[in-house]
Formats: sequence, structure tokens, C-alpha cells
Amino acid sequence: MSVFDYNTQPGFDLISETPNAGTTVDPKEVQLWFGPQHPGITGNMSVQLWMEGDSIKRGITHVGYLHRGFEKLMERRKFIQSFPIVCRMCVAEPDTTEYLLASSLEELSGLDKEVPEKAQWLRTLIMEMSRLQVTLMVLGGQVGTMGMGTAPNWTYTLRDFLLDSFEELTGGRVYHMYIAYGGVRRDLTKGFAQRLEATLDLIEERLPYLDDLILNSAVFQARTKGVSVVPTEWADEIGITGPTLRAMGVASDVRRDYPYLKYPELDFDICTAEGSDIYARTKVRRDEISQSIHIIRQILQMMPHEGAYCAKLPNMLTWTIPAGMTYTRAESSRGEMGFVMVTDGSDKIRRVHLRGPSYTNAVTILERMLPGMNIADLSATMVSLQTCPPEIER
Amino acid sequence: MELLPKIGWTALSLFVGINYGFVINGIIRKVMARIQGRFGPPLWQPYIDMGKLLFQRNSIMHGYMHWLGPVFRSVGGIGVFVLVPIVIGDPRLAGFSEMGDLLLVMYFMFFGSLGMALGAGEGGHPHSPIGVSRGLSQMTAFEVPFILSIIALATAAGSFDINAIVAGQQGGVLQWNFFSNPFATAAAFIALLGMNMYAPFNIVGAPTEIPVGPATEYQNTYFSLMMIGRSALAIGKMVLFMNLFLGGAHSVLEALVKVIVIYFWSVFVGAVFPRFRTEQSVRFFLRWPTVIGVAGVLFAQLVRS
Amino acid sequence: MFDFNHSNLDENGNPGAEIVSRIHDRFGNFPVHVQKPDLIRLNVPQTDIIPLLSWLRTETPFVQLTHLTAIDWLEEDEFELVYLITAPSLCISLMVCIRVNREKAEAESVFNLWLQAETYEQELHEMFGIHFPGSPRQGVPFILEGWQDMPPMRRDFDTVEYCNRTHPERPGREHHDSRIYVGRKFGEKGYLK
Amino acid sequence: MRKFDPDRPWDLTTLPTTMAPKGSKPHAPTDDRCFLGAGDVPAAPKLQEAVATIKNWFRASSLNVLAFGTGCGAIELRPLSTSRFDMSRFGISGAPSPRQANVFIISGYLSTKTLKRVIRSYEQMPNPKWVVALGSCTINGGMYWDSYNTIKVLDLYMPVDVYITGCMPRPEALIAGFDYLMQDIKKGEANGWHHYLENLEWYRDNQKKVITDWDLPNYSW
Repeated sequence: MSVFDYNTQPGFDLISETPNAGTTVDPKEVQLWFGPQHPGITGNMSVQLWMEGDSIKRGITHVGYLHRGFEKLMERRKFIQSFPIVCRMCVAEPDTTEYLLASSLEELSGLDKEVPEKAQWLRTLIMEMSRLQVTLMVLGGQVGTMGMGTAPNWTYTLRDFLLDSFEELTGGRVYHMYIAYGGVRRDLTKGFAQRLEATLDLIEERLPYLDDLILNSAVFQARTKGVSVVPTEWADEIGITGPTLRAMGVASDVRRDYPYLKYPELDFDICTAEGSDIYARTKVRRDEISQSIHIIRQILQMMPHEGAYCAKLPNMLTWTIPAGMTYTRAESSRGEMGFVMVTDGSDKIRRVHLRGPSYTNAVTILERMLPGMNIADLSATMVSLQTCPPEIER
Repeated sequence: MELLPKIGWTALSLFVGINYGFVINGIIRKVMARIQGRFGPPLWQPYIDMGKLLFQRNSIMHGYMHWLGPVFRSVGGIGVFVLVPIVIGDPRLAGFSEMGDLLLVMYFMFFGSLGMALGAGEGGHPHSPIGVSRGLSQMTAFEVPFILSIIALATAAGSFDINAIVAGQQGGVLQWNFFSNPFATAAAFIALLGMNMYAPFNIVGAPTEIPVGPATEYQNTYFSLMMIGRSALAIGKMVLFMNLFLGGAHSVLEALVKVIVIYFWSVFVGAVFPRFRTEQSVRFFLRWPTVIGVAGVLFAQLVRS
Repeated sequence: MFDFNHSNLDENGNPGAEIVSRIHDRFGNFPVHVQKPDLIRLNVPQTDIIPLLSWLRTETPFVQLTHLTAIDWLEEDEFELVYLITAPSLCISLMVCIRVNREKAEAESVFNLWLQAETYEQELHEMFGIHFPGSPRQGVPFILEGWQDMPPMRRDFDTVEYCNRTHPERPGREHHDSRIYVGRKFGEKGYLK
Repeated sequence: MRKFDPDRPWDLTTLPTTMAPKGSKPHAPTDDRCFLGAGDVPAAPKLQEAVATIKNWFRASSLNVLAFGTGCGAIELRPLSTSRFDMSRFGISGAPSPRQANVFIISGYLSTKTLKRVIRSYEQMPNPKWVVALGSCTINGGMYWDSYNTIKVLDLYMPVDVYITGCMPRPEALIAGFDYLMQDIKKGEANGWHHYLENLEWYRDNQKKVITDWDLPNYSW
């Protein structure tokens, strides 16, 4: 059934990292570590490569440089103490994991019916803002891996203006800890909507320039079209989600398929592209920026101005949740993220396991795409798959 | 002119040239920063970097060949610089241009990179040979349109002597090769993009692919020597292009202005493009620029006959 | 491939009823728990897991392995393996749970059905010590390096004790419980009831 | 080569240039002639002081940060280097290879697996070099105080010149931290690298206690 035979690495023993007995090592082969100390790597991970000249013969992904044992730590913490931990599971996009923790425990404790209307709107708002800022970052980073400094500088600055909005809303630039059980921590400040609107206008105004620099650039198209194609049949076999899947032309999105929060009431398109190469994935991201801006504007318009933003909560230090097991999912900028959450009636989490799209993207897909790839494309491929190591090893 | 004063004047011009290279480097950093929306480093940052590199300690050495790499590189740069006349008719600023012609200049341009490749290979890091092979294949590729364009100019002037080519362009702006042979000019200026190693042709030391490329194992003092060599080579190349296409210079000021104008051609192109892959870069140079270069040669023959 | 569409709803509007009855017909009466409309939990004996998953993968729309994880039930001396199988066309997930013995933790590999199971099984082997015979990379270090203690995600692994033993602390730090610091400031209890 | 004088820590010229620590077998050649500054003639103390001041000023005004994002703090390094905060204003730029870097930013917690790579990269950097450690995690373990895989106190394993508190420190805090580092360098007080070489055995003992599969050379040149 597998399209990929695992043994495409003939005569090579993965455990001892040495050639098997009876096989010879190709003298032209050079071993090269791509990371962890490398400007082209995404985060702190590494790819061990066997090279022949410029092209890669095979490679292995190594992760674990960021392992902190979050899941073990959360088994030792009270429910409320888990919030500072979950948001560090994915550094760039902390709100998704916060929402997953809150919603899964609310579901198991029956609190989910008490979450007020306004809190749901605020949660939708911050999750969409978070998706927007990551997508901006990745769009610039994509062309940054190909040696252009101008576009990343612009997108990072636009993202920084969004971070200012986050700071105003939550008090933190990167880690927000905004979503809490039963709602959110804080109401909108006065005039927040106007300031966020101004930032969105600015982003929208700059987008045509970014298009000219990135998607319409002849060199970028030459570098990315037909490069690092993810075969369509891997979609089921590997369980691909998110922009990687949408770049194959499949309109799949957790926000539409498993509606959560206020997304069913919002009007948005699912951006797809054809080709499944780096260009298609970049195009999907570019279109999602416009969609996210569109969604945030709708939220700001439709959101009720009155009402509570958090439900009445039990004492968080003595809160216990009945035994149960569930799986909650949400759409992050990379694809489907989910929590398998198990409770056992005590005041601590029994077991939690994060399902992240990078898990398949950075290990299973990347390793299978490496043979035959040019080393010049490796960094661009990793950014286009949006590999996020803290999410793999937690 | 006597040999001794000549050496003195050439050394002086070399010193000024290298410093001008540093200044231009500072301006480029500032201009690039402004394009990217940043404030940018101070203009004298290259000088501070240079001083810092000299005051850091080297901790490793991969044999004397490794150490000689930057030396070869600087020799190549200095060789180019001293063989190109700067101001027309001024024997003090003509360097040793009457002792060598364009072919020798081109030899020195190649020599620096080859020497660097020899030294870099000694470092033993896999990035070095990959960077060297990338750099040499791109260099061979952009040499083709460049040589074609030079053949065109030499056909028009009837000589490979730079002074003769400059002399043939006097008597008005329209006499410049820039206007009299647009095909050769186009081919050479596209080749210049490759020579200057700004995007989309900065494939040698591509930081996100093979960080620093050939210079991966080079350190402080080696780096400062390479900075000097690169500065001399860059200014030498710009002065050469000024002589070949922009009719030379009648005063030092004119030379300074023309050099910076030619330099910024590749800087501005580099600001808005990502980089090519190696084989794309090679294919790029061997396609249209080569055709334009051939057209330039034919055009020169036509005009002459 | 059986005909499966949204018209086969049960009285609660749950499209999963059809697949549950199919599984019951074919493999016997497993305990079923409907967690929410798009998530159904099945508790399956260990021997039935591979036939069930192969059948799901080849003959039903449940073609994606979304997640594979383990839970350590130390009190019952068992590991629970959770296979999360998703039908992208129906937007329903099945949580297929099996129990394996904790002493001789071994389960069959599903690598032949889903490629990415290789990584999940590699991680479970490292973090829980569950062995999946036939799965590639069993025993290849994935996250930890030079680990010599028991697999760290097991419940009986005491991370604080390990931490105090190996990672020295900055002198002068007395407690890690913020309640004690708060207590010093706001009163003995440390928090308001 | 003269002996290092602890009363004159600013006098960097007294240090041996090839830096072969005790008990290690460097595979770098020990030919001192290849290394700049090896044959320095002892000059008058006033002059030495002046030269050291100039050297330190240059070193402080051009810092190259190694491109190694060891933890979550790395996400604030990008805003720091791009348009909004632009660290190149202060002469700080990135260096892709440890051979050309002289500042190491430890951006957050270190797992033991990363610590090994960090030590290796740190030793490969040429002297003098400085370490900036971000976040509560490097100071006392922060929120990971009971995690089995992260170290708690960074300065047991490598010398730290500047700690920046916060989780994570804002770009402004990073700029302030760099400002402190520059002042220390100019005063000649940022001598962590020298402390590391002098107490290499103590650092090695600590490192080997947490890195169970130690396979690094005695000193990574």
C-alpha cells in the first residue's frame, strides 16, 4: 500500500548510522549536518544529509533539541497552571494551543455551554489575528530563504504592528495567555477596533508591493514552480492537513469541516492552489492573508459590544474535572492542531498529547522528499512546509 | 615616468581606491537598509568591522595553503586595480596600464577566485567545496558574455589596450561605447551583475543554503585581508567598466562619480530579487546575454567594415 | 466500499451510527461512547486492532490516521493506545482504543497502513517503552539523547527527583511553589478561598 | 608570552593566542607566527592601556551574533534585526558560522541535547567572545524547574556575560542588554571567555554531569 518503500536507503543501518556489512560507501558521498546551527533551518532542529556535490542523496530529520517534557509537566500542574505551558508549545502561534486546552477541558467538565457569546467572538478574533501574523511571517521568510532581504523586513514590520495590537489586548507580545477557562481574560480596550482596522488597512495597502516582490517575481517563480512537489496520494497516507493539503487543490479546512467558535457565522473562502509545489503553498498563504483580514473585519463588525467576557468559574485551585477522554481540534496556520485530553477525576490532567501538522511535515514528508533535492531548495522547502520544531517534540 | 614615483603614485591611488571601496560599502549598507525600511548601520561601519577583525584572535588554521587563499584573493584584486588607468592622460594615475592589456586584467580577475578556491578547499568543511564549485561554474558562465563584449570593443578599437579603447571614445558622450555599441554594453553589464555577486547571483556564500560558502572556515585576520582584496577588486572592476563603456574619466571627481553609478546598478537590482539556483544562473548567462554578446561582436564588425 | 452518506443519520442527527453498526456487525459488540457528534470512541480488544484498522483504511472513508498516542494507567497496570482515525469526506473521527499489558508492552505496528505511524511509534517507544515489532526506527533515538533512566512519560517516572539529582539549582532558591511566596505576603493560606 | 595578570584584566594582550587549554591536544598548529598579536613586544603600561582601550572600543562597536536559535527567544531576534528595531544601527549583525561570530545569544532554556551543540559552537568561536542569555529559564530554570530535560543554571556550563530577564524579553530589552554588554566590553570587564579557558576543567566536569553520552573532543577547535 505504501507509495514509499522505507528501504530506499540501501545498505544503511539507521540505528548505528553506519553502512551495513557487505556494502561499500560511495567515496563521492559527503555527510553534512544542516543545523541546528544554521541560518537556513527553521527553529532549532537539524537534518543530517548525505550529499553528492550539490544534490542530496538522502537525509534524516533530527528533532528533540527543544524537548521540555511539557506533557509530563502538565500532569504535575493544576488546570489553571497549564496555560503558561501550552502557549509555549508553538512559539509563533500560541493562541491555538491555548484555545485547544481551554475547549477540551471545558468540554470534559461541561463548562463549554456557559462560555458567553462575547468570549467566543473574542476567541475567534485572537485566533484569526494569530493566524494572520504567522502567515505574514512565513510569507516573508519564504523569500528570505532565497536570499532577499527586502520582503522579510517589510512583512516582519507589518507583523510587528499586529503584535502591538496583541500587546494592547493581552499584555504580551508573543505569549498571550489570553484565552482562559470559560472565556477570555480581558475585554477589548477602548478604540481597539479602530487601531486594529488601521493596521489591517496598512497591511492591505502593502500587499500589492509584496506580490510584486514575491509571487510575481520571475526569479521566485523560477525557483519555486515544480520544486518540492508533495504527491497527491500522500494526502491520505501521511495525513496531510492545512496549506500543504490546500496547495494540492483540496478545499479542506478545520474551520469549515469541524465548525468551532464563531466560524460558521463568518463568510470566508478556503484558498486553494494547484501544483502542490512551493509556489502553490506560497500562493495559498498569500491568499489566506487577504481572507484573514476579511474575517477580522467581519468579527469587529459583528461582535456584540455588551455582555460578559468570561463565565462564572469555580475555584481554580480546587477545581476537579470528571474522568473522560476527548480530542479537540482547531485550524492553525500550518494545518490541523489537536489535543488528546484525558482526565481522571482529579485536579490535574491525566494525559495530554498535542497533534501538530509539523509532526508529519517535518519528519515524514521532508525525509521522503529529500532524495534528489538540491541543497539550495532545502531551506525553502522547510519554510513552505512550515516546520515548527517545538510542536514536534514539545 | 620614472619607476619609483610611479610606484608611489600607484600605491597612493590603491590606498585611496581601497578606502573608497570601504566608503561605498558603507553607503551600500545604508541604502539597502533604507530600501528595506531600516535605519541602517553607520557609514563608517566597514571600518569598525575591519578594526574589530584585526583585533580578534585566530583560533584555528588549516595549513599554510588555507592561509594563502585570502592572499591570492587580495593579489587578484590589487592586480586588477593597478593595471587599470584611472584618469585619462595623467601618467600619475594611469597605474601600470601601459604594461598590460585587457587580457592580463581578466587573468587577474580569474586568478583571485582560483586562489581563494585553492585555499578554501583546504578548510575541509563541506560548505567550502560546494561554494567553490558554485562560484567557479557561475564565473565560467558570466565570463562568456563578458569576453564576447570585450572582443566587440577590441574589434572596434583595434587593440586590447585599455588606453587605446579609452582614446577611441573621446569627443563627446555619443562616442562612448555605452552608446556606440549597445549590444556589447548590455552583455557586459549583465555579466557585471554576476561578477558583483548581488542577488539574484549571490549563490556563492548563500547564507541560508551553504553559510558563507568558501569562507566558512575563515576567521578574523583572514577576513580582513579578504575585505581589502574585495574592495580593491570591486573598485578596479568599476574603473575598468568606466574605461570600457563610459569613456574614462578626465578628473578624479568624475571617476569617483562614475564608479559609484556603475556600482549601484547591481545593488539596486540585488535589492528586489531572490537568488537563482546554480544551474539556473549558469543557464541564464549562457542564454540571452551570450546571444546579445554575439550580436555585439557582429555589430562591431559591421560598423568597422 | 459500502455506500455511506449523510442520510444515514440516527435520531440524534449523528452520522456515525452507520459506521458503528457496521463495525458491530463485522467485529462484534465493542463498547462505544459518542463523545461528540464528530468523535466516537471504541474500546477494542488488542487482537482485533489490525483487522479493524485495515478494514477501515481500505474499505471505508476512514483513511487518515490523525494521531496515535498512549495513556499510562498505572493503577490498572495497563497502557491504553489511542488510534485517531478520520474520514475527511465525512468529517467524523473514530477514537479506537486498545489496552496493552504494562509489563510486556507490545503492540502491532500500523506502519504498513499509514506512513507517519513510523514516527508516532518511534516516539511512543522512546517515551513509554512500548515496543512495536516490525516498525522501522524502533530504538532509534528520536527526542532524547543519551537517556539512561526509564522512559520519561511513564507515570512512575518522577521528574522532580530526577531533576534534583541531575540538574543543580542556583543557590538561594528555597521553593518552587509560588503559593509560599504569596503566603508570606498575603497571609498563611496563600490564597483566598 | 607573558603570564596573565589578574590585577590587570583589561590587558587582553597578555593572553596566549593559541589558547591550548591544559591537557588538550589541539589539532591546530601551534606555530605562533601564524597568529596575529603573538609576537607583541611588551610596551609601556600606559601605551598598553591605551591600545587595549582602542581594541575594546572596536570590539564593542561591531558585534556579530551567531545564527543559532537555541530556544523560544529566537522569535524576538527576527524583529530585532528587521525594520522595526534594527539592531544594525548599533553595529550588531548576524554571523552564519561560529568562526566569524563573537556573540552567542542563548535564547531561552537549554535542553541537554542542545547544550552539547551549544558548547561545541561556543568553543569554535574565536576569542574574545561573549554570551548573552535570555529569559528566566537560563537564570534559574524558570517555569521548567522540574523538567527532566532542561538545565536550570546556565553559568555552570558556560560563562555568561549578560543575563536579560523576562519570558521572553522584548526587543527593547535585548537592545538594553546589548548596551550593557558594549559598556562592559569597553571597560574590559566582559571576560567570561577568559574565565572559561582558565576554569575549563571545572566547566567540563559540570558539562559531563548532564551530558551523559559525552563524545566531544577535549576542546572543539
